[in-house]
Amino acid sequence: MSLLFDAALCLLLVAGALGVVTARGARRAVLAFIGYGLLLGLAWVRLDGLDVALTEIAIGSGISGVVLLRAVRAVPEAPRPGTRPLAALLSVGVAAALSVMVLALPEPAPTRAHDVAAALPATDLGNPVTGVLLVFRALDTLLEKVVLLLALVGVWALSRDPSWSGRPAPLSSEPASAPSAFLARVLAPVGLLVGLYLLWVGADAPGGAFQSGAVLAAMGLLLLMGGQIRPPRTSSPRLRLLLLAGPLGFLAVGFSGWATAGVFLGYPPGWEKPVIIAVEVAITISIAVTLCLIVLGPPSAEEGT
Amino acid sequence: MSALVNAFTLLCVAAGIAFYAAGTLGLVRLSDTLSRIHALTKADNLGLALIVLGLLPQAASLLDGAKMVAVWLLAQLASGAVAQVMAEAVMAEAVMAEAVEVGVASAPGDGPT
Amino acid sequence: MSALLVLAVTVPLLGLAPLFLLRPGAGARIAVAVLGVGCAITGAIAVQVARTGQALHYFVGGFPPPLGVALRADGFSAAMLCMSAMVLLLTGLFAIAGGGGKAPRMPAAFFTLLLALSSALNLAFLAQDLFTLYVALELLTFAAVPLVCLEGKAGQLSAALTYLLFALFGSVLYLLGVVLVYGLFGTLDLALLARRLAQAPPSGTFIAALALMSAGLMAKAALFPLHLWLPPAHSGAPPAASAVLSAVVIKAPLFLLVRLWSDLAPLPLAQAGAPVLAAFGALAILFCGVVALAQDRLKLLIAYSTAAQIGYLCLMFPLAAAADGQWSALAWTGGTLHLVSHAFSKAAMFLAAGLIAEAMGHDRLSGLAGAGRVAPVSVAAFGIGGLSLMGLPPSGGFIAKVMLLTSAIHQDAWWIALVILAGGLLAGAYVLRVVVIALQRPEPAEAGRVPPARECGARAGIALALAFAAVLLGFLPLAPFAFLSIGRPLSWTGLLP
Amino acid sequence: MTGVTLFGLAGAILAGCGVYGLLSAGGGLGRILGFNVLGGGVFLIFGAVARRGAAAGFHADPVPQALVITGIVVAFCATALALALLVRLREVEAGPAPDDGKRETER
Repeated sequence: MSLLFDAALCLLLVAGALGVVTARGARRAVLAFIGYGLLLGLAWVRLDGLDVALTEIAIGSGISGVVLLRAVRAVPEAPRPGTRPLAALLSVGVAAALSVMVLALPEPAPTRAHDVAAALPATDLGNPVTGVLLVFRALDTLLEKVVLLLALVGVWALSRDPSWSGRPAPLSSEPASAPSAFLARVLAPVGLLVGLYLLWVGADAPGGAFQSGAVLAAMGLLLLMGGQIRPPRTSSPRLRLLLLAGPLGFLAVGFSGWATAGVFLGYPPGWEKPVIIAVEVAITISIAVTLCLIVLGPPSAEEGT
Repeated sequence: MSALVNAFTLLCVAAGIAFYAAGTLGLVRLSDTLSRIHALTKADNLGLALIVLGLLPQAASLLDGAKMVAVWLLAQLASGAVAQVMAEAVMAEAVMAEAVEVGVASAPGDGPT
Repeated sequence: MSALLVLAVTVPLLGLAPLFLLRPGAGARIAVAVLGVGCAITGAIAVQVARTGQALHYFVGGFPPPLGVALRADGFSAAMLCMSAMVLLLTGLFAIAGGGGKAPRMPAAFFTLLLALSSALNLAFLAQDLFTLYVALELLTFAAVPLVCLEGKAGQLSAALTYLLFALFGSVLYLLGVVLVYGLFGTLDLALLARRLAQAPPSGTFIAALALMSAGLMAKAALFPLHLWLPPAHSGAPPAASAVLSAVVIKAPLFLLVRLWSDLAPLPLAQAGAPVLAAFGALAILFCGVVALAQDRLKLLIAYSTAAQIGYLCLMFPLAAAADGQWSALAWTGGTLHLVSHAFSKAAMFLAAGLIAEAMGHDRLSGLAGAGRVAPVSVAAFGIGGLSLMGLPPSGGFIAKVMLLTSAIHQDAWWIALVILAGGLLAGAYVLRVVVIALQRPEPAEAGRVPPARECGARAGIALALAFAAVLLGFLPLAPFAFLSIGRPLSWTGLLP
Repeated sequence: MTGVTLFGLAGAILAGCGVYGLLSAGGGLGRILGFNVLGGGVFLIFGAVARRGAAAGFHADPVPQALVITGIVVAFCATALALALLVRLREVEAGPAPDDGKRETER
């Protein structure tokens, strides 16, 4: 029964992917892609990757979808050339070769689960994925925060010269329509609560900084669309502190590890969980603000307006 | 007792799926955007309500049941408001198209659809 | 456990805070100071490696692989670290001396990206984990792409977009390889993987994974068939950005290519794959060399020259993988020395070209006559940097090419020897073409058109310093091999000389 | 055949679809979407690898799952930057306003 469900899901996924790459018109392709992302999230649920499923749906489908839809409005649709037989042949070859490799993966499968299970109790965390992200492979996570920040700098660097330190264009028309303002006022507090819950629960159950940051960013976007808040000035020191809180806060904890645990990115013995949650709070704030600003795009209003 | 509950669940969920199918059919077959939104929101809201109702007796705990009801409420709120926003956009575009036709306004480069 | 390795990666990131929070001018000065500290850190790493004669390592968070991530510096890494830190510091000084250009975002955005580059490069040279290396490569891409389009012109934007798409395609291929490796072995640590691979002949899936990772790295390094993005991106960027992009950014994927084929692949596999890589390299040298000769824009010429010079490293693979005692060792030293000397000479040439273009008002070769009078120091820096490209003594490039050539001849790899010679001739032709034009007397009719702009002495001095660094490498005794082989697996090079 | 293998194979096919999208796209947007489809396929293969590694009381090997989360965020950053470049490129190409900032008019 569940195999049947999995098979149907896989077929839908492939159909969705084909829809994205063969859609006529960019808008259709983007809509198909959002659907594809949601299906991918379901696949991750079936693969027992709830943390990944949440991330995929929130970031891979949700926020990516918003960015894509905004881009479709600004970019004229390029006509898709007809089917390319050579490209199709090559793609079938790639799929076939990868399938063979997937089927040839060794049995029993190698795994790090035992190592994680052995090391996790010392961190006092219940969610192994959070353990890997924030303790065992914290360096990757720390640098990935920098990647996020750099993407924002890259987007900001695309502004016109006079607007370099101005505000991004607002998301809402002036004034915002009544339904979107209503939605923002009612849904945003609920979403805030959900985001904070995801962050809090992430230490022991699926959830965590990324998922929470994405939900909070979505609420920020909702408030912007509903005209409840204005896009901030990119030169605002407070905004910049929020952006730096995650990467530099994480880095500071990493350095303090030398004093408290004798090693970079080590956590003080006995205080692992509170410190980890503090780091998660800092990076969640930065993720939320950065994601929001990436969606808003380069600053466009001139200084002083 | 449990057989009765299961039958209730099956019935409700099946009915919910039928509503979803009808809504999707409307999305595919209806021609203008406003009727599509109408079909989709109406049918999907009812479909989700029936599925949640059907699954409520199966919930392992009161909290799980409350979560499902919360999901339903949030979906109601979001789909209702989003339908309004989309309908407004459609109307605005229609007004704009009319204006362009009589030569009052120039067409925007990138109007919403 | 050496904390220096962690500092090399993290200290540049600390410089981001002043750039975000202070006025751009002050932030930029602090950023250059941070780059200076980075130079000191990498220097200390090199000294420690040389003194102990052993690789340094660090387990981040105190978790050794396979659970955690290891950083490791051997002689090869240390050489690359020092090279990139010096080039970044000197380009940073160059940018400060130039006042940051016209665009208001130039000082702030430029130095943010430069610091991120520093961190990303150091991580790429140090990380031992295939996925951490992926993060390093992404960090590098996200820092490098905006550098291309800082001035926001249409040509730069389209070059940046092409660069980004190529780089992303490379990332996905690399990541696919990483996924397959994890599926096979359940670990991503280079040393552990090498140990596992030594136990049994590699499976087809592993060979495919290695090929995928190599193809991804080739796309990021702009190796021959995947080089199309490089010339527009590197020639369109502002001079300081071009210099770092051409000199150091593409060196990280090349370095990793060497790591994969020397540290990871078992010897028989490396020997089988090396000729393929060398063939790409040979095509790059010949094809891009000829195209460079046909360019009319100075910066495009230098960019095509970069695409050509990358090929020399690839010629090293079959020579070094042959396990032919000292001749392989010689090729290995030559290839590495070439990476380092090319970085210095190319940075010098791009900075000099920027100054020449600034003084003359354009960079069309046909109108550069008289540049030697307007910007004598810059033209000198260009010419001296060019020595290394041509492989003329005295220069690091000369020593490197002689080493490769000697190794090729002793191993009877005649085609490689011929490619090295032909590449030298091509480089000689395109560098001399520029120098000869620049030293010509401006034609009387054009004399009035040569603008009176003066070259900036401080910036020209920096370009000259980089060119001299490339030359000085030529005076190194044959000691580098001993340093470069510290901490390397001996399987590749067979016996040490 | 188990469900896990099925998802692995689906990942392989999705990767193939992504390659087709990259090769056959008419413009930058199509290539960006193709890259994302390809990335989704690669991640799904990693998901199958993770699920196969279920042990020690975990339903799946947590290490690949954590790596995929990092990967998704990086892929999002790449998408956003590429789209911003694309949009700005169109603006510069279409707009008569000079891009060197001498006289700008905001819409």
